[in-house]
Amino acid sequence: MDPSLILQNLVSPPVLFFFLGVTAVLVGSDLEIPAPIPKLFSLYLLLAIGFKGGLELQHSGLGGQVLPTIAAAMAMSLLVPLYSYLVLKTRLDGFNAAAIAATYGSISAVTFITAESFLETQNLPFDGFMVAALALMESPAIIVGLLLVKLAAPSQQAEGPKMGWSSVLRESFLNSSVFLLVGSLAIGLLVAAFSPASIDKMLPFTDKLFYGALSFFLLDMGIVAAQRIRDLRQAGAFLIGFSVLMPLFNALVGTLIARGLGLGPGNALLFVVLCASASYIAVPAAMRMTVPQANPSLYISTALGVTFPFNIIVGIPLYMAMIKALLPTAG
Amino acid sequence: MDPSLILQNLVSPPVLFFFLGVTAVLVGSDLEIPAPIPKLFSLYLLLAIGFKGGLELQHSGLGGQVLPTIAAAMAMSLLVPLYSYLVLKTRLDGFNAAAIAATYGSISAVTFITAESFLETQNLPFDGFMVAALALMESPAIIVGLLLVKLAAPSQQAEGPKMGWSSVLRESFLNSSVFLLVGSLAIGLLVAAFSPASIDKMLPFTDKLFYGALSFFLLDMGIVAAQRIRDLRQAGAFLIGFSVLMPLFNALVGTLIARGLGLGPGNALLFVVLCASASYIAVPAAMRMTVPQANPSLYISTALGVTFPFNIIVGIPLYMAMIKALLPTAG
Amino acid sequence: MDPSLILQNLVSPPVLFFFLGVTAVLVGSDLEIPAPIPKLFSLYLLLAIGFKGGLELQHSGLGGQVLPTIAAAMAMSLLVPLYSYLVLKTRLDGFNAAAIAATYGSISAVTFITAESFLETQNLPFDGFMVAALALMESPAIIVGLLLVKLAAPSQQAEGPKMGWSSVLRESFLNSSVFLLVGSLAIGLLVAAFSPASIDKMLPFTDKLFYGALSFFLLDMGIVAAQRIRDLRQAGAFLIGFSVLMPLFNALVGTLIARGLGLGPGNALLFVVLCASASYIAVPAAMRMTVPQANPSLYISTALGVTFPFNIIVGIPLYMAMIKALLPTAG
Amino acid sequence: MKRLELILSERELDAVIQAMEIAGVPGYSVVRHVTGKGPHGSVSEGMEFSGLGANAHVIVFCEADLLDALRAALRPLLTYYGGVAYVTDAEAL
Amino acid sequence: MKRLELILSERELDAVIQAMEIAGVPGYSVVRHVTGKGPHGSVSEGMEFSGLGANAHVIVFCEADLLDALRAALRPLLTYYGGVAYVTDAEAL
Amino acid sequence: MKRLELILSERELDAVIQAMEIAGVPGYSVVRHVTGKGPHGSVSEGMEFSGLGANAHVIVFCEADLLDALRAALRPLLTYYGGVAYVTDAEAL
Ligand SMILES: Nc1ncnc2c1ncn2[C@@H]1O[C@H](COP(=O)(O)O)[C@@H](O)[C@H]1O
Ligand SMILES: Nc1ncnc2c1ncn2[C@@H]1O[C@H](COP(=O)(O)O)[C@@H](O)[C@H]1O
Ligand SMILES: Nc1ncnc2c1ncn2[C@@H]1O[C@H](COP(=O)(O)O)[C@@H](O)[C@H]1O
Ligand code: NA
Ligand code: NA
Ligand code: NA
Repeated sequence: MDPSLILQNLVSPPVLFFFLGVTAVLVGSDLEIPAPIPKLFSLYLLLAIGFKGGLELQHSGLGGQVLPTIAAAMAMSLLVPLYSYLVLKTRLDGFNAAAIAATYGSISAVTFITAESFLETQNLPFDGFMVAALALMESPAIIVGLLLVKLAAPSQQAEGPKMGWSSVLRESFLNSSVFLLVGSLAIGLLVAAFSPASIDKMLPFTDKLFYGALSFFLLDMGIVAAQRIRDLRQAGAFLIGFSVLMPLFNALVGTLIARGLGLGPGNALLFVVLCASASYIAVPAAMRMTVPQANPSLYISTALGVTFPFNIIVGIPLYMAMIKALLPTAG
Repeated sequence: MDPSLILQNLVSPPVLFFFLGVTAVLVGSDLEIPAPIPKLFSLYLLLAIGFKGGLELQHSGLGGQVLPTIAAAMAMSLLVPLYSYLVLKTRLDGFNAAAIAATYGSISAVTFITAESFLETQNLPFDGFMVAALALMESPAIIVGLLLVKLAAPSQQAEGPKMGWSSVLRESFLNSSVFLLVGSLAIGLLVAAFSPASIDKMLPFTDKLFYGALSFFLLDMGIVAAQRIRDLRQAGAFLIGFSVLMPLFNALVGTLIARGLGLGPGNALLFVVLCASASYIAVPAAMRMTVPQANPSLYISTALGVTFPFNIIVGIPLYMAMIKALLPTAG
Repeated sequence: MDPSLILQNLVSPPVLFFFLGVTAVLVGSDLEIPAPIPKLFSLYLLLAIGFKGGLELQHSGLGGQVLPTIAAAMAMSLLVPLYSYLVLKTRLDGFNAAAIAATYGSISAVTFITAESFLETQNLPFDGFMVAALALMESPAIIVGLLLVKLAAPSQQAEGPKMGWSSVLRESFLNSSVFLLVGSLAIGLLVAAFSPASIDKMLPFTDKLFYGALSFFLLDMGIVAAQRIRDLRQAGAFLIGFSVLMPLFNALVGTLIARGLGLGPGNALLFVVLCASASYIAVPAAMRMTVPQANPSLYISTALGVTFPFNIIVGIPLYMAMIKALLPTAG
Repeated sequence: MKRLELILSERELDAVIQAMEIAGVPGYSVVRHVTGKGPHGSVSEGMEFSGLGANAHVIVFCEADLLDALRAALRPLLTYYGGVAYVTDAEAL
Repeated sequence: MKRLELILSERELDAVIQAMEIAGVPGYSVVRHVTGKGPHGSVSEGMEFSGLGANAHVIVFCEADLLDALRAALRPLLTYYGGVAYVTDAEAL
Repeated sequence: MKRLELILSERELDAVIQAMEIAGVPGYSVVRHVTGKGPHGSVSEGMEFSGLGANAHVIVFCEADLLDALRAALRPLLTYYGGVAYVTDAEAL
């Protein structure tokens, strides 16, 4: 593989600001980005990525690779938690195993966005429908996670206040990040179809600012991720290993599926990143509410403290190299 | 009238994001935009609209239709509360009638901004002095509201802690939204006159971002408006009817005045929107402080839960059709 | 000197918005920009100024005037507190004298930024390495301040909880504003060197928005500065005199040093502004923690209530006139 | 020592603080952004952007003999505008 | 009168308020963005952007005879999800 | 059980929490962004952007026999930096 890709990624502003945030915590600076500023950027990024994806989806339509790719993505968000659970159950109780499994079945929007930025600097094209895949991978993973809990610990679960399926489904499909992403995607679609004149008026906000806002947000993510490093001691070597090796394995599976789907290298990278990334937004919040028996430090510190930095620093260029090696259309 | 205008308005990003916010509440998503993020956007929109209005006012000067239009706008902000009060007093006590009347005499800056965006997509020109009219309609309505309270319930009012006229006037003229709007207008004027070179340096912030920021803010307005829908049961059919019919009546009066003033269709629409909209920023805050006997659910839920959505979804294109039908210069 | 320079500065948007904020407090408007919105803008400005400085520093390199200028700036941040202390000690106790002295040795990033904007409107070039000087003047001033405390009041200091040198040094070098500034500068340097393609993607955020964001932030600074005016009564005539005369004296010294260094008028103005400005960010926070015996009203109200407004309103054009009169390269 | 705590609309906060200072409190603390529900209905932060604000929570530690003056100063405000005020016993740590 | 105060995760706030309303509280006040530490570990606001939230502080002033109903309604929630609930005496100002 | 509450500058919060943890508190809760007034003057949030911060409100529920250790740990900090600390009685719901 090409080591310059990794270097190239390391010196991009988003990754450098992520490092700056990590460094702030490691050296003991009092730099902090107080709530709700990170929420503002998080809402903005979801809105902008959804809107842009919708615009592009309107142009590409639902033909060709679109539906098979989305279906494959959703299948991965069901499959990954299942085999992750089997691995995790060897060392952890059912609650924690299910919660972490769900986390890895879902996706990290920021990793996806960082991969898009990486592709842009590489001048590799990708399609808007990948955002639809992104949006549709969060809910299945949450549902599988909760099914696993019900299977693994049906009696204990019954002890708590009744948590009806309606609230579980609401949490899966209507949690704020899924809802905003899907909603903005739909708006992008509608606007591209019926109000194309207003697209140009949106772009300074949704498009031009995007890269800078991502960099700013990653500064905060660096701070938060580094604060989680302490929790890793609690997680132990098994979980740390899991949070590097499982993404690598998922990336390999993803690459092979992308090859089967005949995706170009840009879409293939995004597909692989969806498979390899773990959620630290929708899923932890859902698990905190629906599986309070699981320890949040475990699923948050693995997804945010290990897998997320691994993916944006090393993973993205590594997966690109993997794709170049394994995809006939790439390299 | 042209139904495509309504459709056109419905698929514009600001209106779609408003719908998205409403939908979030109706389906039970936990999407929320935590304080003070909406305040940031609200401050930004007032600053930007004032600044742009000031720039344009400097070019148009105070001649021609400018002063008559502003005078007519202020007259409407005195008149509307008076006849609204007479209607409301038939069913409500003096405090509530006065507070709601003041709300409808004043204006909604966001409705005004949405109307400007609508005009831009229609390629219809409008003038900066309309922002001055916007800024000058808030204070008279507040003062009339308080006079109505003093007339309607002089004895009860005396029971509370003394609320001097000085604090009433301060609340009317110096409340934060009026102050920021007028101040930014003055700055726009001064900058256009004496520092034209710095205009270009402001525009990326005040102009380019505007449409996207408006859309983001309307996402929050949709959430807040939908949360008010529950309060409407308390308001009852009379008030709900009032909050649709009174704007329509005010719009008709406004159209006739615009015709008398000889305004072009762009300025006419803005004038009509000022007449037809109701305040949910400055006036409710002023009423909460100076007429605590009135029930905030009533004046907020009517202005924000009914009139505001009605105006931005149906009202703006409807008023445009009205203007096209009744104005010789339009159509 | 040229009075039109002062006028020119007075009608620039940043200064006008500062006045608007001051006016809001003086007339009793309830305009406020709630926390943490000002923090968002403050973080943004530091990040953007650092990043832009880093980009430019990469181009200019460390040759020529760069290192001598930075060394001279650091020397001034050590010297100014020393002679300020001697002046202040004539009327104040050791704690307050040391804290105020440190404040004047350090710098005001917003004054610096306003001076940059002033230079841009004057079409006078300046260099990125001045941001490095800015970043390096904060820490020495904090350390000198604490040394002065230890010298002046060794016994009293000992009464409190032990404040180790490590925490003093961390506060000096790693406080959030120094850290973010230096970090963003380093990122700018790295990106300019290794990832030039991503510069253009950052500029809409870090560059285009800058002037508008500065204006918005100065609206808040005007509010905060005016709220400090009341504290000035406590400070008394001596301190008020100090906070105007000391900057003037420092500006004169700075002008002579700039002349000795052979700086062009743009860099000279920035150098002078660094000498003449006083910190109301890093130093007050550091002093509050490490010298709790000093009265924060004194060092904040002088730096923020007098020196800051003086510098951005009158000082910057005045220093420019001084430079034009005294520098052979200028005028 | 007594611990007085008030919960009332942010809009009346300035008036309440002024009244307390005139009554001679030695100090006070304020938490804003408080939501809640009382006889006058629900209070949320949803309208914060409009200047309507939510509630404030005010805490005062003072001698018991100051309570009469505080009651006299604050009761009319709370009756007119709404809000609650309760006292508990407290001792310095 | 009694002063009940609860500290619990913001995610369970809606359930707790609903339970309190069914139990018949005359009103309540809520402060969000509360951080802290308890048997289940530390809670910070660092993950607020993810919807995970911090803790909420709930205050209820009510008659003593309501406490039994509140205890019955709230204990299961606190046991299952974590959080603390304490009662002090209070009298109206 | 006892309810200890502290109000002090946010800048000293870390030191106070560390002292409390060494003293062995079972948990604590913190509200930041508290404004107020005390012997050392007014504290607002106006300078929050500068890192100066406002006050923090700390609540600890603990056994009475822990108070001596807490007093010994916290008194020096409060005396040197300012802030107040009061104790009330509390019982678990
Ligand atoms: N019984 C109560 N317990 C706690 N807080 C209350 C209670 N009653 C009222 N409040 C608070 O006081 C605020 C103002 O009450 P009011 O205007 O009287 O409805 C409410 O929004 C609540 O935050
Ligand atoms: N002893 C205590 N004193 C004050 N607050 C506490 C105490 N124990 C727990 N808490 C608060 O209750 C929250 C939830 O506690 P838990 O989930 O039981 O660990 C903690 O994050 C603290 O904010
Ligand atoms: N008597 C009091 N009642 C309530 N809060 C107080 C009181 N005295 C001081 N405080 C709070 O403690 C903070 C620090 O006090 P100090 O530094 O001692 O002036 C003040 O800003 C107030 O928020
Ligand atoms: Na995944
Ligand atoms: Na109106
Ligand atoms: Na200086």
